[in-house]
Amino acid sequence: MRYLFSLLLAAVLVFGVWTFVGYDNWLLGPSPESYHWWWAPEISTYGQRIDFLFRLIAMMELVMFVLTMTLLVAFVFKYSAPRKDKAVFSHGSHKLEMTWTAIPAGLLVVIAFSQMGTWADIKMGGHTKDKPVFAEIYASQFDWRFRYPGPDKRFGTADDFDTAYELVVRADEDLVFNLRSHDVLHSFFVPMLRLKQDAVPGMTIPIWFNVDSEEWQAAFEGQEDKTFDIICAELCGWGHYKMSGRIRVLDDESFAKWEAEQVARHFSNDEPAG
Amino acid sequence: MGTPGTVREHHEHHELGFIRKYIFSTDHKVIGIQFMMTGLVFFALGGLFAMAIRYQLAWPWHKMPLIGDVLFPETGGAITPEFYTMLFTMHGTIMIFFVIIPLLTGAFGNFLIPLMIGAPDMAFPKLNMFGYWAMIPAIFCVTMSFLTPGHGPAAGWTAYPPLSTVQSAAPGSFSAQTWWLMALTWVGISSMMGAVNYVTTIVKMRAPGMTMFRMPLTIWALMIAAILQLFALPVLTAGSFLQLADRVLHTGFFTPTNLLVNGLNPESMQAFDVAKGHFAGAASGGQPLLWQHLFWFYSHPAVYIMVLPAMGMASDIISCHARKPIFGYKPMVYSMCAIAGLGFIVWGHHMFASGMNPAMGMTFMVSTIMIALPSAIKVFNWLGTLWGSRIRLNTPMLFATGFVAMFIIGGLSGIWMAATPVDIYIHDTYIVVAHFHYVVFAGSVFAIFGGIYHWFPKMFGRMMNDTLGKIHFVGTFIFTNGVFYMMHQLGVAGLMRRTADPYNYETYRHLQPINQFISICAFLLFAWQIFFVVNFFYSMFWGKRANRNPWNACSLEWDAPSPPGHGNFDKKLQVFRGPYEYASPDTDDDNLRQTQEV
Amino acid sequence: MSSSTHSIAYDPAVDAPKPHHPVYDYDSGPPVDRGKFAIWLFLATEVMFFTGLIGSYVVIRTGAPTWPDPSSRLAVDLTAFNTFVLIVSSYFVVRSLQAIQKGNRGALLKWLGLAILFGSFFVGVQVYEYIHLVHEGSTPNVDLFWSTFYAMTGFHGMHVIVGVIWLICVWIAAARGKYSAENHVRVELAGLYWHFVDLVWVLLFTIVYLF
Amino acid sequence: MSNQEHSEFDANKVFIALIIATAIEVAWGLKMPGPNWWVWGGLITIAFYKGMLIFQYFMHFKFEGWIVKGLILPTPILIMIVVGAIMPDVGFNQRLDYELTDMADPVTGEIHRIGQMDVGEHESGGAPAGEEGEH
Ligand code: HEA
Ligand code: HEA
Ligand code: CUA
Ligand SMILES: [Cu+2]
Repeated sequence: MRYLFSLLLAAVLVFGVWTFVGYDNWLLGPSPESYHWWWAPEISTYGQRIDFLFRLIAMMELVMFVLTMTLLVAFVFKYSAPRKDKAVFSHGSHKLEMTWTAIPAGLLVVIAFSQMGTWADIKMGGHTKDKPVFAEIYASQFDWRFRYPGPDKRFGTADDFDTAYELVVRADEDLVFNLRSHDVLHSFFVPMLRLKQDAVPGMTIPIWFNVDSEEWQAAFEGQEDKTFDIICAELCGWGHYKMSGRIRVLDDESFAKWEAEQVARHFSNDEPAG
Repeated sequence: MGTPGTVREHHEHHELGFIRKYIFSTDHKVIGIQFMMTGLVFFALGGLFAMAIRYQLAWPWHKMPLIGDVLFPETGGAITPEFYTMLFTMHGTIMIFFVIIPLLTGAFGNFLIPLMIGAPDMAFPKLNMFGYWAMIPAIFCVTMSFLTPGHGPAAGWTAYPPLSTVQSAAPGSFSAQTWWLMALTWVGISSMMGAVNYVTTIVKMRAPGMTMFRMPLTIWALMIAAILQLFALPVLTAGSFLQLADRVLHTGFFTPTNLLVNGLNPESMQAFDVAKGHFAGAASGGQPLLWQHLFWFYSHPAVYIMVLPAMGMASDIISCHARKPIFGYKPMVYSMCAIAGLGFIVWGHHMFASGMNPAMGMTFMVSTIMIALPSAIKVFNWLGTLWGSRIRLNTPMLFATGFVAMFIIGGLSGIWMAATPVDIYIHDTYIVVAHFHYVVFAGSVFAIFGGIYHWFPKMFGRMMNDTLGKIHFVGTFIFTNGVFYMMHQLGVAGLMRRTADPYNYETYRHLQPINQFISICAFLLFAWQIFFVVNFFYSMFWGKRANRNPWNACSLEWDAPSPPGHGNFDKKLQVFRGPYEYASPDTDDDNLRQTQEV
Repeated sequence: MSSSTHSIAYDPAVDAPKPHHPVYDYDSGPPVDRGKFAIWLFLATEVMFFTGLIGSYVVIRTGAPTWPDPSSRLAVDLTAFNTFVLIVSSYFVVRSLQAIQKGNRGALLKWLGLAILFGSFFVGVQVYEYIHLVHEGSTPNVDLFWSTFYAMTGFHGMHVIVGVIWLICVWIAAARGKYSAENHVRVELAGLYWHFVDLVWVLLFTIVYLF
Repeated sequence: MSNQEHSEFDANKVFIALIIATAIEVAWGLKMPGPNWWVWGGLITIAFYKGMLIFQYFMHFKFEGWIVKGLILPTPILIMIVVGAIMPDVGFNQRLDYELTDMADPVTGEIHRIGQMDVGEHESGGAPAGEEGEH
């Protein structure tokens, strides 16, 4: 049992370290191959920062993980050997307690402070304040609908138009959206943009993202279809699992063209696209 | 109880009939075992639900083996999406409110507290009995909630409104959510009665010489957990009454104005106006976020209710089977207090993506990250205990050490989620699922298993079979990691929890093989528990008889007969020292019991 | 492998429980009665319960764009009188406890009986108010004002009913001669609960009826 | 009870104070012009004063030992934490917006709700297997 158990614990340690560093490059940054099994590729401007923070924490955790697990394996193996003498009679050590309070405390403070800038950037409204709203996103059981202000960039005017299922955006630009829900909670989740925000009925929540066109091109290298998933990430009823949408990225020119088409279609038969 | 503080010299030990002795018992030991049996039965049920979840995730919409045709004739034996929603809702609810909390605070709390502090029983034995009996309506309500026609509660164990409050949002779930809320309330009442009893007993009924800082860590942990319950649970109870009112009386606490749910506006329907004799609208103007705050104000402390007693038990087991005093007893106590205290101000970390004010996200992040500090102290102290020890690697020890290893993994993934920007991406993905199964299954449940193996001799007077126990441990350990470790991988790939069929999304399509691997591990994990069940029932009746102190432990419960009779201790107690004097130089033995004079 | 220690084998004479032995019930901790300790714990949970209710009301009301003037919807004078009644009953309970502390069982019965009477009167007025309101069509589903009103006064009312029942039990026990100058904790416990219910009402009256 | 001796207080005085406070409160609440922070502040002060009288004297809290005081101590702190944390989200929710409402269709003039143009699609129930990858 002694060998078997130590082996099991060691296996956890080795496997853990392997997942941290080896296979998927959590630490070194995701590579295109690792996308397949691990990360969704990242194509927004702040996606990188989130991934970086993830890896930063991973790095610190790796240290603690290796430290604690190694000690655990070592102690279990060493001290479960049959022996006749008694254990060390010790009730603790003040010095050690201080050390292992202070060091993690330091690490944790670093972790906490390293997060703040990014969070403030993404959520605190610096990017959304006083910016024109690019589109409004409406969630309802179980689909996504989008309302564009039309060429005049103002809502509530005649050239507003709605689309369903597919959100069409421009690249390389901070885009602000108003997120709303008609019925229950939903959550606007775009893995590739590293964006997630619940849509709360009764609230209008501004969100923003900026698609980095180079990263976007790279992520879809050689693929015909360059659209990607919108996922509903908050339980919203029986159809929650299929409340999907897509995002299509267009350059400025094609976007203007698409917009014009939509307006025209809107005036002709009032059918939502999608 | 007679006048406290006196020795009651009543010798008439009237033989009680079966009913008084085992059903309507006021004896804390029997009540503890009642809680344990109830918890284990529900554990099997919750486990079955988990298996159904895993089956669906690996092979979505395939015919359910065995029961498919009976339950779902209209879909050809495949489950429906509504049923999947019900599955994880009931799985989470049962596992948390009917398994872990009853097992930890109900079973071990009841059984161990009086024995470990030297009391003859709880402070209020009748209240204690009612505490268990409040579980019966709870069980009734929770059963009703999936037996009522329709498809059971559909809002997850978190029951976020408006999905949970507006009927038309989950058509077909009918009154299930109402039953669910009532079940929650009854469980709450049961916990409340228990908690008042535990704290009073621990503070007021310790044996002479048993100072607070001579109590085993299990007792500290149970007391702190009880205090958490006392201060946090009522808020959820209030919240669930409000939700109940929203459902039944059509009040508007959590329902915003101008909803259009499934084509219906809740304001325009449903409630019967007594005076006017016709149907009138439901109130509105409320806010869904209010419920989330009320819910997590309890349910975050609840996760520490689910882990602190486990930590305490692991500490006791490790110290005993490592034959070494616990390293840093007082830091252990203080860190538990710190976890409990901080636990009240971190609940917002479940709401980073919920539309909560982002400035508050910042505050909650800092407090959450700081809670890792006391946990770190505990982990290091366990390691310190193992250092220089003489380990007996028997089943309880294996599970307790396994607990430490698994808690490290589970806790570390908590730090990712505590970091707000990272949580934007991983919130509600399988990383969360991996995290909480590591702390709750691989953590608390391992400690519970360890506790059962460890205290079984005291409960039933017989040993559990160690070989079977070891087999049970090895399989459980391997398959647990097989199931839950891989979930981290799904999580970073972005896989959402609570999706009946993830492969609907392109992003997730390639993840099916991993899910299949996980599911196979889960089935094996479930099947493997047969070793436990067999061992448990076999040992209960035919196990090797245990003497008073089969583990040569130091703490007080081992001074009582095995199993302890009415009134627990058959001699007057005097406590001289703390509960962990293993390897003391003062004796030739390697254990110096709390009651032993030198 | 088989490292689980069975140093001493099972010996029924030593290890099995003896059928007859004294029960040792120790007392420890600070000098406070067990029941009193427990009731204060329980009151702390009650405080948190009403925190959930009243806290929800406070935040909902702050967040609501408009809120009707309570005096336009509720009979404040009637309830002011009712508040007076509840405070008086609380006072009676104080007197009853003081009576039994001096060993005066007759006075205990008198004051407690009065307290029960006044408490029941309070419940009666509240029931009357409810019936009246419901017949006016002011049901909880009308708007948030009524939702919060019924939730808070309703749960408080239930506490009053429990309190009255509790006091009645104590009264019966007192009539049977259970309490004396030395032994009257139970009177005190029921009283504590009753005062707490009164205390909650004092706050509720202000924030629901007067604000 | 050990602490009985010093728990003597004049119940009559406390009672009269309570009654007077209630009278002032009702008068204040009903007769003062319009709800404003002054009125509310006054009311809450009186209510708090009354509560404290009941709590300290009727409930003997003033005369209790440290253990009972310790039991109650966390509650005011927790109350502040709960209400303080929920307030910004619910009480002062800047992003609250109930005006999700009916918008006139620019062409037909018909009133409809955005995103609800084909309600009929959301029939509940039904076997989902066939619907995979719809849209
Ligand atoms: C027993 C139960 C338990 C325990 C103990 C914990 C412990 C912790 N939990 Fe967990 N949690 C849950 C049960 C639990 N949790 C559940 C059930 C959910 C999901 C609910 C739902 O949505 O359904 C959840 C969800 C959850 C979330 C929300 C995620 C989301 O929905 O987006 C977060 C976010 O911060 C979180 C954080 C933490 C943290 C920081 C700890 C910390 O206490 C962990 C501390 C421990 C360690 C850190 C490890 C040991 C320490 C060391 C080895 C020292 C060195 C370490 C460092 C220096 C970093 N948890
Ligand atoms: C204590 C809590 C607990 C425990 C132990 C478990 C155990 C397990 N859970 Fe659970 N789970 C939750 C709490 C728990 N879970 C919660 C809170 C959720 C979220 C719900 C929500 O989203 O609302 C969740 C969700 C959840 C999901 C996500 C569903 C989704 O989001 O779509 C999955 C998926 O794999 C899962 C799987 C499992 C598995 C395979 C186990 C296995 O470990 C189970 C193994 C079971 C056994 C081993 C039982 C064996 C029985 C015995 C030993 C009894 C013996 C009996 C006698 C002696 C009489 N769980
Ligand atoms: Cu919409 Cu889930
Ligand atoms: Cu939490």
